Amino acid sequence: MFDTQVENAWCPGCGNFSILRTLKEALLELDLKPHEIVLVSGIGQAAKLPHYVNANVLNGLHGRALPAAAGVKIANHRLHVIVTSGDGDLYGEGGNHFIHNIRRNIDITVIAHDNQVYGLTKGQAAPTSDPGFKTKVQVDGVILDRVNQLGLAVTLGANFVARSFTGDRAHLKEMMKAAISKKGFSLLDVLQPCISFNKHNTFKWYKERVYHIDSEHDRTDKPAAFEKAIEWGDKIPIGVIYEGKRPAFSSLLRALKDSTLVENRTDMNTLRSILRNYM
Amino acid sequence: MFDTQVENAWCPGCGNFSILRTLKEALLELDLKPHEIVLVSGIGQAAKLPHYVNANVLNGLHGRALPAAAGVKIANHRLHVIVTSGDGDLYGEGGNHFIHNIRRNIDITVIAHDNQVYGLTKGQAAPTSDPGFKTKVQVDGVILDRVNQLGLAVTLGANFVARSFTGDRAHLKEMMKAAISKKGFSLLDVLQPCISFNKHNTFKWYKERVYHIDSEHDRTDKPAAFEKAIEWGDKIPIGVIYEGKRPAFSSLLRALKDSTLVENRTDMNTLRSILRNYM
Amino acid sequence: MELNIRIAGAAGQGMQTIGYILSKVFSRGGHEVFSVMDYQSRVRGGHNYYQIRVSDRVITAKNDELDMLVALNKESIELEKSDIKDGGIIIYDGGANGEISYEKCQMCVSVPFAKIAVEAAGDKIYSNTAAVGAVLGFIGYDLEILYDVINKFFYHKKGAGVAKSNIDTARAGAKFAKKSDRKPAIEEMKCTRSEKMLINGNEAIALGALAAGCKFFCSYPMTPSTSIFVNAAKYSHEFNAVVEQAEDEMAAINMIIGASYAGVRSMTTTSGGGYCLMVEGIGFAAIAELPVVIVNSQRSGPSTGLPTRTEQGDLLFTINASHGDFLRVVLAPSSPRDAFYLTIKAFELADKYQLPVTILDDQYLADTYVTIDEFDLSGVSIDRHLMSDDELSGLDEYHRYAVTDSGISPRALPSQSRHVVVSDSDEHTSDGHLTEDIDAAMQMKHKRASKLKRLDEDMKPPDIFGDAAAKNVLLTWGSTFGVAHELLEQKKKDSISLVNIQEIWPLSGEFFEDFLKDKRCIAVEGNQSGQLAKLIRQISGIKVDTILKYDGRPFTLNYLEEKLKEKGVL
Amino acid sequence: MELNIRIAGAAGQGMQTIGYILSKVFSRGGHEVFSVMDYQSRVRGGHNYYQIRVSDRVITAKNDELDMLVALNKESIELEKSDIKDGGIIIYDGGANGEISYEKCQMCVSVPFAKIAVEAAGDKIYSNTAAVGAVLGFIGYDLEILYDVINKFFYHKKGAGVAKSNIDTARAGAKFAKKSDRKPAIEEMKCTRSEKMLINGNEAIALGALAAGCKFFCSYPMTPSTSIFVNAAKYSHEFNAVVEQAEDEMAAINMIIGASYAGVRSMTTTSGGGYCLMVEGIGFAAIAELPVVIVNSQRSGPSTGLPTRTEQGDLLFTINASHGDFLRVVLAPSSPRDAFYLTIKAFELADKYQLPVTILDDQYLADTYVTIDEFDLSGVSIDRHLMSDDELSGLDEYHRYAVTDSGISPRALPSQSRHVVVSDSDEHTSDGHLTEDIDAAMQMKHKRASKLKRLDEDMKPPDIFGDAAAKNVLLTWGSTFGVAHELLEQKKKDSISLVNIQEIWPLSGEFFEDFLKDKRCIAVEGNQSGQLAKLIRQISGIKVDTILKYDGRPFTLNYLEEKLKEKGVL
Ligand SMILES: Cc1ncc(C[n+]2csc(CCOP(=O)(O)OP(=O)(O)O)c2C)c(N)n1
Ligand SMILES: Cc1ncc(C[n+]2csc(CCOP(=O)(O)OP(=O)(O)O)c2C)c(N)n1
Ligand code: SF4
Ligand code: SF4
Ligand SMILES: [Mg+2]
Ligand SMILES: [Mg+2]
Repeated sequence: MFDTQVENAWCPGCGNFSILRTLKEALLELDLKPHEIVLVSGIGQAAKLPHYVNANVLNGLHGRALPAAAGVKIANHRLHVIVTSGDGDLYGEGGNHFIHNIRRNIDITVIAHDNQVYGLTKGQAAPTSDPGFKTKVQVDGVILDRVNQLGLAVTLGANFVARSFTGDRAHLKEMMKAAISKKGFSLLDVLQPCISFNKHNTFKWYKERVYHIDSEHDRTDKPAAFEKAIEWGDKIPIGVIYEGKRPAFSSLLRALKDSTLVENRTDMNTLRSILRNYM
Repeated sequence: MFDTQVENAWCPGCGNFSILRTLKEALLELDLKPHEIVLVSGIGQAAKLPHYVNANVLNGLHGRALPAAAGVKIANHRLHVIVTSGDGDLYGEGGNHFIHNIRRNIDITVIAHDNQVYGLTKGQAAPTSDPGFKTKVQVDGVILDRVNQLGLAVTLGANFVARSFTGDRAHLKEMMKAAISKKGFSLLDVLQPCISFNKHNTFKWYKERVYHIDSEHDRTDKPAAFEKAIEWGDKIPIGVIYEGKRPAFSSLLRALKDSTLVENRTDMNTLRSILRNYM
Repeated sequence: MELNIRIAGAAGQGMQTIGYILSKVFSRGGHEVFSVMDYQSRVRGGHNYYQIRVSDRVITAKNDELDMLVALNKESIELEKSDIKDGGIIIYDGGANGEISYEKCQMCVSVPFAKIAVEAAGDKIYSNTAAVGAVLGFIGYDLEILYDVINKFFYHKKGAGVAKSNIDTARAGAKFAKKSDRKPAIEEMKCTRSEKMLINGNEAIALGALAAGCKFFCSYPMTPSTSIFVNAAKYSHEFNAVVEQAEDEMAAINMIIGASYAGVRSMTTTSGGGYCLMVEGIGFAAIAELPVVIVNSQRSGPSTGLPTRTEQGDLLFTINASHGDFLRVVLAPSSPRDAFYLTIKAFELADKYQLPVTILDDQYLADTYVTIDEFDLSGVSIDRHLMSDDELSGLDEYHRYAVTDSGISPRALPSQSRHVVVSDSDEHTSDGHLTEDIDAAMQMKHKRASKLKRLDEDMKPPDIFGDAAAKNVLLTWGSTFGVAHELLEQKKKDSISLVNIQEIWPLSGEFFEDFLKDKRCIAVEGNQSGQLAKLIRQISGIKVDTILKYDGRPFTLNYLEEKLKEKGVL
Repeated sequence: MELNIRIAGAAGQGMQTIGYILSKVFSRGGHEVFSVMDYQSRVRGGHNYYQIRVSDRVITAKNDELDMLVALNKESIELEKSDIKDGGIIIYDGGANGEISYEKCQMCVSVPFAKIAVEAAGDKIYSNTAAVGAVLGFIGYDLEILYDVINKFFYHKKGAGVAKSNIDTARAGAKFAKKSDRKPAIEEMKCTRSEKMLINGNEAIALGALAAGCKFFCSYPMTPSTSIFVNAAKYSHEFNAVVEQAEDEMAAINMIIGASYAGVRSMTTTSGGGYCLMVEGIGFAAIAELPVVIVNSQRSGPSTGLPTRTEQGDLLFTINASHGDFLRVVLAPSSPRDAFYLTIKAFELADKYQLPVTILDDQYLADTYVTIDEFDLSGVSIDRHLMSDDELSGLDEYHRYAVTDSGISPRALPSQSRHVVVSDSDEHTSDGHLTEDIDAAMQMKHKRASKLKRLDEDMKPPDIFGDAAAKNVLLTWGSTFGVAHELLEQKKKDSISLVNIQEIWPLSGEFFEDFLKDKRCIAVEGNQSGQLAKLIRQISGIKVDTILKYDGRPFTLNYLEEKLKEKGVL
């Protein structure tokens, strides 16, 4: 149902394929229909994903996937809006929208393809790159700290904050389904090896480090979630880090109480009576 | 030494005056000279502050104080670079630079005039506004969560994260001196009543809530700092929330090892030898 | 009959309130009103004024020859008195400082605003209302209208108590004037009761957008555009509209693009600096063929410049903003009335041609209150130019960017049917997917450009005033029209005609090549480089002289007259 | 003698490496080289090519008539064969699929690239090197040059082992060709040893910036500008420069503005979409009079468009970008050589006139390798146009924006002396503090604009080629010059002259009014709307016809010739 004929432009062996396949399966298992979904992205390798799924697509500008997605959701909050884009796109160029849409708690699901590198532009550091990572721009290695996007999302109280890995498709699917099902802002950061430009954080590198967060972890406790979120190194937790229960943005908007915004009609008599105030 | 003749355009009674006066005292007590300091700001009421101090000034664009300041510091890391700007400027329009300059750990001091409102544009919500806050734009009250800038700064590991209050000038001065003295990125968020547009978070409102963080608090412990950073409500902690010790950005830049960038000279013979590679 | 009043003082003295109330009173009394705000970029203090021109015939410009100065503080007298006409009047609160005199004036009268306020309502914050009462008392205007206006104004905002205090104070102010032995010699002002509207440019734009069915307003605050956003918020309940403050301007433009994609008419409002940040989004809307309406409320640049002042400095920027070539529409209303209808048209053109439309507003138009007839809504209807459900259900395949003769592809919305809608900022095939194929890319470039043909027919050509054969032609665009028009009406010179352009881009050169040929052409515009003159030469080859003003203040009748004389045209 | 080789295949097949190596070999062998890249927006797969034109006379354009196609995969033969000349050659790896034949060709020869590579170096990743060896073997080029080039190229990057494997493979490829019974009939290529440079536009810009003393490069990656940034990083140690990747383009422009304020020559590099986001910063640099240099590497728009393709679509945008009127400089180099010198000039003008300078690069210029003489550094000197410490120490008061006759205010740096330096994006008084005063504001507006007078004298006027009296004039700007120039050199028609503009803004109309009058004028440019034609009409009134190309690919000699014939000019 979600397959398309569009030619895929990713490198053979890229972790993105796993995200693509898993997403289609998750959508199917969630019993969603192509026309009920809007896939939104920015620009980058990851951002091409929407083109490879049979669904509504809004492939916008680098860094601006989130505001575009927010606009879609506000206009028609019955649509399932899923952002699937790169780590540079979401946390670099798009960092301000990341912060403020979590505050807004807009009801969208964000799947971040976290390859810790800028793929499409051929291998510069991403905000997620590990310190020391050398590139043609970062010739002496990265000296900035990692952005810690999960920590940010916990701090700001996203309703769903999780990490997964392309090498664990069962886990990835489970996370996708949970993220999409959760109301409010959901962030799923997916460790995704880039075989062409990230020779440091390879499949093997991730594979050796990831572990499933155990059931002890209290995902509703912010400080506990914070500690889990900042774990990174020899052990990298995957699973749900935090779950909140703030009401989704659209449920707080008065104008959307009775219908979607796209269905609202304008009554000229309302305008006529308002014009009286100007007399 | 730091006084000027420039006419002040703030509302009489505004909390900004306390920041201005205290900053001048702090600079004096730190024994800094006007020409050694650059005050950088964006646009807003707070952002006018640099004009009222006799020092070097770069008053730039709304939201862009941090990159401008970072550029100044990179060019001449012997300068003391202090950003003094509004909460909208720094955390709203400028949110992306806030995140990434903390990652960069650029050695500047940021004094955020946190009045929880957009002053200069006459009273819309700021990212720091409390939910429920009504304005002419937020007619039904703010429905976004507060940005929690201190939590963000702790998560990202700013070297110095503190809060103060214009109503406690001794504390404010102490914090300013500590922030300016600390290497790396320092954030000092100052609760600053806006008497014209914020009738909710008034001087009294703050006065009743603020308390000094006690000496028990381990400011070097990130999770502890996180818990302190997210405290907000009936009790609002002021004082140092977090201190880190990441090396400052300029200390990691190879080109700045021996001199400042502005002093570096270009040798045409270097170029000549490089041109050989193209033959 | 004409009366030109300037109320001057510091920010925070309530000038805007009393200026508005006075304007409303005159308007309700059957007079034509033209009221301009002049303010600094600060919340309290400084020097600001509100100027109200009242007349019994249509007026469309500012005039700097004052009949009356109402000074709310001492500084204002010094700063403003040079603009007072011979035989003018100064009303002020002399307080302890005693009386002043000014040779040119027929009278300088001290009215104890504060004292009246304290006596009448117990608080000197009502001083400004005392001033209003006094002004109307001196000129003998119908005070019942004043009380009615005050009541309506304060009742809703602040409740009955505040309304009453204001009325009491106004009454006391008027009484003081009536009892005064000083009687100004001014032309009599006959009051009727009028049902005209008093409205400014930004109110008109907000109402136009609401009338056009705009349901999503998403902006980041920026003077002088903010009042459009505020006015939209004011009526958001009545219209079930969502008004959301974005975190920055990139967010604002991309949010409305997203909402437009999903089918909602959407608008963002900003000023130059914010428009800069939206420029990338405008290109996105263009290539994805998503209708959006953007208001750029111009202010004095470059950069932060004079942030509360007017300028028409963004014309060439707006027409050329964003990389690459693409079709866009730019509309520049010349009055609050035009602003209302052009805003409706902006949404219509955006939907019909699936492209971004920018409305070029400016601080002068934004804040200027004028008297106009009630808007005629009979011609207003909303056509979304969308495919019907029936049309869609009959389709096997839907291609969002299907190539058609008109260049316009039938538009469906996501979830409207089982067909998916694919939109992209990359160059794409007709089904919306990104492509590297030369032919597909060229087809899209040509498809989008080909819309110009039909669009050109929908663009209203420039308006001509006066004798088309006149050897001198003044050219105006946007808000500067009013001053040129009024001056020419006054002067009635056969040798000068006026061409005004509101639907300014795309603009065809043919008309100008014809009309301007062998004439003396002068663009009257509020910028430093003569942008309209440049544009006209670009499209027609015709060289256009300029009369420019770029000190952040609007053209006045006197200024334009003087400049035309210098040019030997008047 | 001329040889036109296209190497085609998928991304990831190392085409860029072998294309570069071949180009370098020819260049070192004393031939003129002109090499163009054509690539898709992906990292692996797709269809891409590298085209190398070799000649014994100066060449400055792409030519689509191929002498030789080197096909790295099967698809490439199908996609490219139509461009092969009669009597051309195809070299490919037939592998198991066996031989092909193509009627037009003198020979289609299968060379087992992969097999050769595996045999010679044990890995088929060296296939592309086998192809290089074979090509040079077939045409009988000096192979020692090849081994030397390979050695230099790989030794530093990948070490001695990889260098040796490549040389072994190249040798085996060449041997295969020499032993083949198929001998192509091509003109003999005499090798000398040349000391010319092989360089592309973006390398030249990076080197130009370093030569000019630029010490701070701050960018956000964006094709096709990224290679400037990468080249700056490559030499950052040698020059003690800071190369910092910004979090976004607003950061990049504001960081270089900050660094410029503190006294460092600084540059940012981007392409259209990123330039959009810098537009607000450009206005800030203008009003604060802070010198910055921005490279806008144009690519095919609007919006994301065709992100790896060339276009000259940003001319009018760049000239008019940002709100309000202000002075700026725009330079558009026509070749890598010019790119180097113009980049140096960009920094000189920026410092001298204290304003933002944009260099308009494009993907074609950025990625095209050409043979040129070594840069002459004798004329290069760095003048920062700053006040000396002595001048400053003598001053009582320092005003950053002091009003002078030239409009240029003496510039001091923060901490250079005891004087403080105040810079502001608001309109300001001469000491840099924000002001609401009309006179002060007007003074600053006039001061900044008055710099134009001197600046105009520093701008090099357009270059004229051919007979100035010719009745047909071609007009080019930036990267399109080369093709027009080479074609006219070839055709030697007295009736056509060529005017090329590199220093494109500010541009005075006088020259054009004079020179173009009563001539047939045709702008040859790589965009959809004829932006240079519009600009020339805007400044001179002269109507200019156009020959346009906007399919993302550069002009070729054949294409231009055909279009000129259609116009009846050739
Ligand atoms: C405004 C703007 N700046 C820069 C670019 C160039 N650009 C395209 S994709 C990209 C980064 C890609 O990295 P990421 O988002 O991590 O995606 P990936 O390719 O790694 O999946 C950049 C910098 C752009 N298209 N637009
Ligand atoms: C790009 C841009 N967008 C918007 C504005 C308008 N603007 C000026 S100041 C301001 C907000 C001021 O709020 P804050 O930063 O909190 O400072 P305050 O006035 O409260 O001290 C805004 C939105 C601007 N100048 N530039
Ligand atoms: S460059 Fe990296 S992220 Fe992009 S497709 Fe190739 S492997 Fe995947
Ligand atoms: S508006 Fe508020 S923040 Fe601004 S000066 Fe007045 S009181 Fe202070
Ligand atoms: Mg990435
Ligand atoms: Mg604020």
